[in-house]
Amino acid sequence: MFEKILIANRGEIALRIHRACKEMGIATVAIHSTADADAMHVRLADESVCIGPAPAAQSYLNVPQIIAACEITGAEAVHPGYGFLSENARFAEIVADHGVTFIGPRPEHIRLMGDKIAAKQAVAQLGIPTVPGSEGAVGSDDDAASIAAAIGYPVLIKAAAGGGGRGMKVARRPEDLPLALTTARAEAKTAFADDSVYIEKYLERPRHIEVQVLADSFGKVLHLGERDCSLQRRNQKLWEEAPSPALNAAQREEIGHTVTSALSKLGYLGAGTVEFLFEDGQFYFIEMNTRLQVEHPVTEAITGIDIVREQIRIAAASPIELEQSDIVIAGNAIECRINAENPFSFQPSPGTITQFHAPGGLGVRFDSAMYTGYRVPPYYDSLAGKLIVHGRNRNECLMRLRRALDEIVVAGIETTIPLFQKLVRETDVLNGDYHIHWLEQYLAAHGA
Amino acid sequence: MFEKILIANRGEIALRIHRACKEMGIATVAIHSTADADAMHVRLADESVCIGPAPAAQSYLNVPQIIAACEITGAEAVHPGYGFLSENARFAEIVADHGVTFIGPRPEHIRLMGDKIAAKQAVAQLGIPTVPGSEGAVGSDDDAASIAAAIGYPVLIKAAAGGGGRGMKVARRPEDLPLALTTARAEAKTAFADDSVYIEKYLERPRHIEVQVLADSFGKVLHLGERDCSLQRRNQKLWEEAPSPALNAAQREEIGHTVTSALSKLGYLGAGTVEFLFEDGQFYFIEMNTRLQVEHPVTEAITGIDIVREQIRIAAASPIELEQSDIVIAGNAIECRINAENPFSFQPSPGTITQFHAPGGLGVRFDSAMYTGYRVPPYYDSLAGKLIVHGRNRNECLMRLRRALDEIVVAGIETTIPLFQKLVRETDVLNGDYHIHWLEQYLAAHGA
Amino acid sequence: MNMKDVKQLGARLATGGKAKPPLAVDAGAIRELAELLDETGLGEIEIEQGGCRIRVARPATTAPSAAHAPLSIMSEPLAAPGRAPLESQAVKRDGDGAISSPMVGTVYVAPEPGKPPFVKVGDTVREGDTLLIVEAMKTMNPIIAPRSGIVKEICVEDAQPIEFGQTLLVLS
Amino acid sequence: MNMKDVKQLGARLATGGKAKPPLAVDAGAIRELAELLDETGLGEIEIEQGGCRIRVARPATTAPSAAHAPLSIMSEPLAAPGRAPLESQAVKRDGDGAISSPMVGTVYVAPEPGKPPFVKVGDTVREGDTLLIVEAMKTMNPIIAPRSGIVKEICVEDAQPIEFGQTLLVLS
Repeated sequence: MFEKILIANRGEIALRIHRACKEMGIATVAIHSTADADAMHVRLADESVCIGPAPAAQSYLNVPQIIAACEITGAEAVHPGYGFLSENARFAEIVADHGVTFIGPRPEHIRLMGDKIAAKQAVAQLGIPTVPGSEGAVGSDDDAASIAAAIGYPVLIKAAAGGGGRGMKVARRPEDLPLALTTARAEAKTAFADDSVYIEKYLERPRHIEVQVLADSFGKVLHLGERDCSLQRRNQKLWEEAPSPALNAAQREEIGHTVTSALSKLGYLGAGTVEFLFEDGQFYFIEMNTRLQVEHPVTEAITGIDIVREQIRIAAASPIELEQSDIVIAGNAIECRINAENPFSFQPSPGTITQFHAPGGLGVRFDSAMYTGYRVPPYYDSLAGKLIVHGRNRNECLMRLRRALDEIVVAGIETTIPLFQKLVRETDVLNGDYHIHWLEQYLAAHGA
Repeated sequence: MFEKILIANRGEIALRIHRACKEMGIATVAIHSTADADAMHVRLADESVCIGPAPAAQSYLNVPQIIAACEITGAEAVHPGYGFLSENARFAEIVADHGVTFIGPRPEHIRLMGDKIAAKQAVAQLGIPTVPGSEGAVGSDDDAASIAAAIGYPVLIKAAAGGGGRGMKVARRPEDLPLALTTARAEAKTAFADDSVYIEKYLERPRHIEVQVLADSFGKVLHLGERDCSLQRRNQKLWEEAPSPALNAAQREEIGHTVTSALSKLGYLGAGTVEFLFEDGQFYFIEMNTRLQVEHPVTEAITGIDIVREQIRIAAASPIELEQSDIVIAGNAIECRINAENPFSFQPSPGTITQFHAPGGLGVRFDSAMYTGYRVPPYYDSLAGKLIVHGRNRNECLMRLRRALDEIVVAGIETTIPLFQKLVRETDVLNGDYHIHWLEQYLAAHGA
Repeated sequence: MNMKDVKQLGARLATGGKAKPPLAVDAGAIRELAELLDETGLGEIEIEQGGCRIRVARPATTAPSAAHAPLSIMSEPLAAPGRAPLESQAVKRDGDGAISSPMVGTVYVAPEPGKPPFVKVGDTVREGDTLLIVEAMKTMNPIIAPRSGIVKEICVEDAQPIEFGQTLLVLS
Repeated sequence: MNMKDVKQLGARLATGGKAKPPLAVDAGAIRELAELLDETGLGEIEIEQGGCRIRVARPATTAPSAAHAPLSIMSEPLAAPGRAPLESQAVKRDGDGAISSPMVGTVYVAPEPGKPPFVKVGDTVREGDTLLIVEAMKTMNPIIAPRSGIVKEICVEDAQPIEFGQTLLVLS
């Protein structure tokens, strides 16, 4: 096992990784920009190295400085957290070239999954379901009709050269198809000077469901069930839960098996998440994240497994000590992202936290680098804390979330807490009846 | 279910009960002395009533004021917490007489268990093992020898009229008995003018092990496993864990069954704890606590059951929705009592908490009424917070405890945290190899 | 620093500085120091000179202010969480004239419903007069005037629930 | 705040005390002390001289002070948890003369082991002279004098690990 790990990140995730290290008896090195000299991860780490000025490009993304920090501290491994360099294959290679272990997947898999088109092709070959569609531009209307019939309605006609919603038309029934094709082609021609269009399955109210995976260097691949991250705003997840209110045990087992067998074939290593859209009982691959995710604690809550610990063990070439049958989903967990931003406009709100008090009690976990007097710097992302609650069932979990939200004190900056206080009282949310557009529609309807 | 509960307590336990209420959708009434006007339980409660000046006798023990507070707020039930009026049978009766539900056992059982001699006789009749001994004063040396042989050596000779250790002698082998008897009788005669002595089993290094019980009004009695509270100082528990490092599953099941069948015969209602000394595989009844205990969260951690919620449900005449077979012990949990006192002299240290920061992360629960700027008043007990950690096994739990202890910030007052930081690195503690005298011996050896 | 603290400080200084008039110089100094606190944003200022000493301080922020404050028993429930802390409405008033409740209960201003109140604002009362009644546990407890005086303010309404220590009435 | 400033302030207090009634508030001194608090980041300042004493403070510190502070890379590990916070030892010095490290690495004071150092205290250097070398990722990076001056202080030892922004050397 490693004696010392350098944590190449900041904020709550740096603290999260520090905690796992300390519980494994591993010394920690914090790196930080000049703006983060007083940050919690710096205060708690065994050693710290200032690696550059506030802008991330010159500090948390500054590979030479991070490598130099490994060299002067003698760190044997680097945990990249999420964001920053966590999905940078070149960084993983450079770390390895310097004789330091990168705690994460193999560079080739980071690279593969970073290329969204190549990733989709690769996972489809490995047996993971993707959004069905024409292989390329469709020809005649008759060709289009037979493709659409094969895919199943509704279908989406998209400009091959397109983007930004232009040249996109939905055909809900076969009789809608000719007009949709004509219109889409015309719009595509106007917008992109190219009237080729392709067809894919149109999902109206899909959920975002993702499967957490752990794979060790001995070929064992386990899944830890799914997370439902459908409550999003502008593709930013705000509320994540596990298990999904929309999945039953058989579906969970099936998609879990699909994913683990695919990643087993791929020879994947480490923690990873395969993200899907889910509608009408069908899964459609979106992308794979080859790193730890922000919302990993909900999976930890329902499985009791410390995912960061497993990442570190896997990187140290230790075998996963569990079998798939040992993974038992117990109760329900929800995470709310406490961002330093206006709860409805989502305008960032950096500044000094004049008072901070974490919620406590049974089933409540609070992961945050905030403290009373901490200054949320304006240079980085707005995630200031994560409230994770766990209950024996979804109702207990929701009630616990409600009381925990009413306990947190974060004064001096705006946060997303008031939004969650509303959401946890919304009927659709209580019923688990939501999809990836629900939150934006809700915010639009409630004057956000 | 109740609409509104009055919490007849203060500090962390008032907050604990408030949390359970809020998670059940029940409104809370905090009562408080003038010294506690700014306390956390008062701040979070839906309503609060000042019931008297700082001294507990005039506030938290002031029955008429508490009843009046029920009347003016319309509270339907009273939760007494622990300490104060929680084991006062008369209070339970008065509450009931005023048409308010007392969340606790029946007054007759509170009364019975409050009388230590009657309690021992009663539980012995119900099949719970007690410390074996002569039924009363022993006669001749021959009688004494046959009693001692039946009990098994070592035995303790105690003055019947005694106390304070005088007239107490240990006989480790049969050949020690005559001298022990003679000496004890002589000392008893001198000290108490009465040379009658009795004999009981002498326990040299017993553990304190207690069994948590829940009993509903439909006759169902369940046990939630045991807690090991052997690390004590002057009979004050400081470190509690579950399950006990000294018990195996068969012993757990056996003592659990013994306890539940006895309490079932008794017709017990609510939560309760049967406390034992445990040595060489044998249990010896000490007493029964007819209330919620400080250390209940370790049981909650390993069973996932919210004991306060169950208390409230039972008081509302709801059935326990679990069977004994549903109670699964998962992992290990340890609680450390963070007292406002010098960690080695145990001198109380009331005062203003200039900085407070709770530990966070996976498997950590912190129950406390502290906040930055809170003034720990000098009028009440010194318990300021409880750190509860849970891990998949005892080693993970200990490592998590270590890192959590290193994260807590409580500045401005002295606390027991430094003691726990030492204990969590002591070999005997790590091995679970301790007994009820261990901590006092440790403190004596380490200059306390 | 509230006015009470300021007065105590002034008194202490006056005792220490025997010859000086009680408040004249000190009040000015304190006022000036308080202004300086405002101006500079300092937490406290302390001055000691020739047997005199002044220390002024802004009270440190104590409680988590965004935690919703408890509802005192007479206030309407506040709708939104995250509200600012309320001062407890049951705080004892300063000054000799305040009569506070010795118990929790329900206060009555008249001996019986429909009857005239025991006292009205402006009434002169004598030591021993009944001012109000507090009912607790079905018992009526008269609140007696501790001294003679004029009723300056009645702080409660009939049949209102009250806490221990809550101000009921002020005598001038 | 250096000792000279303290003495001047103290002297002014004493003078002011003589010329004014017993308790004189030297607003200027307090304002100056407040500024010094800002400048220095101190929590409080207390001055006592010739029977006069001023103490000014900022409200309580902000960060959890009992959390063990990180070890900066050049300090020995501290044994006990719960220790007081360390000021980062990598803080940039104020003033134009400080040359701070533009990178993380290992600093060398001489071109090769055993060779004489590039500069010694008291040396006159010219703009463009090499002062030190920082090694990072097997690359030797010369630290060049940004201007001419005299070497007032060398703040690092040979082969010492250094952080970004850490002061290496001071030119006068």
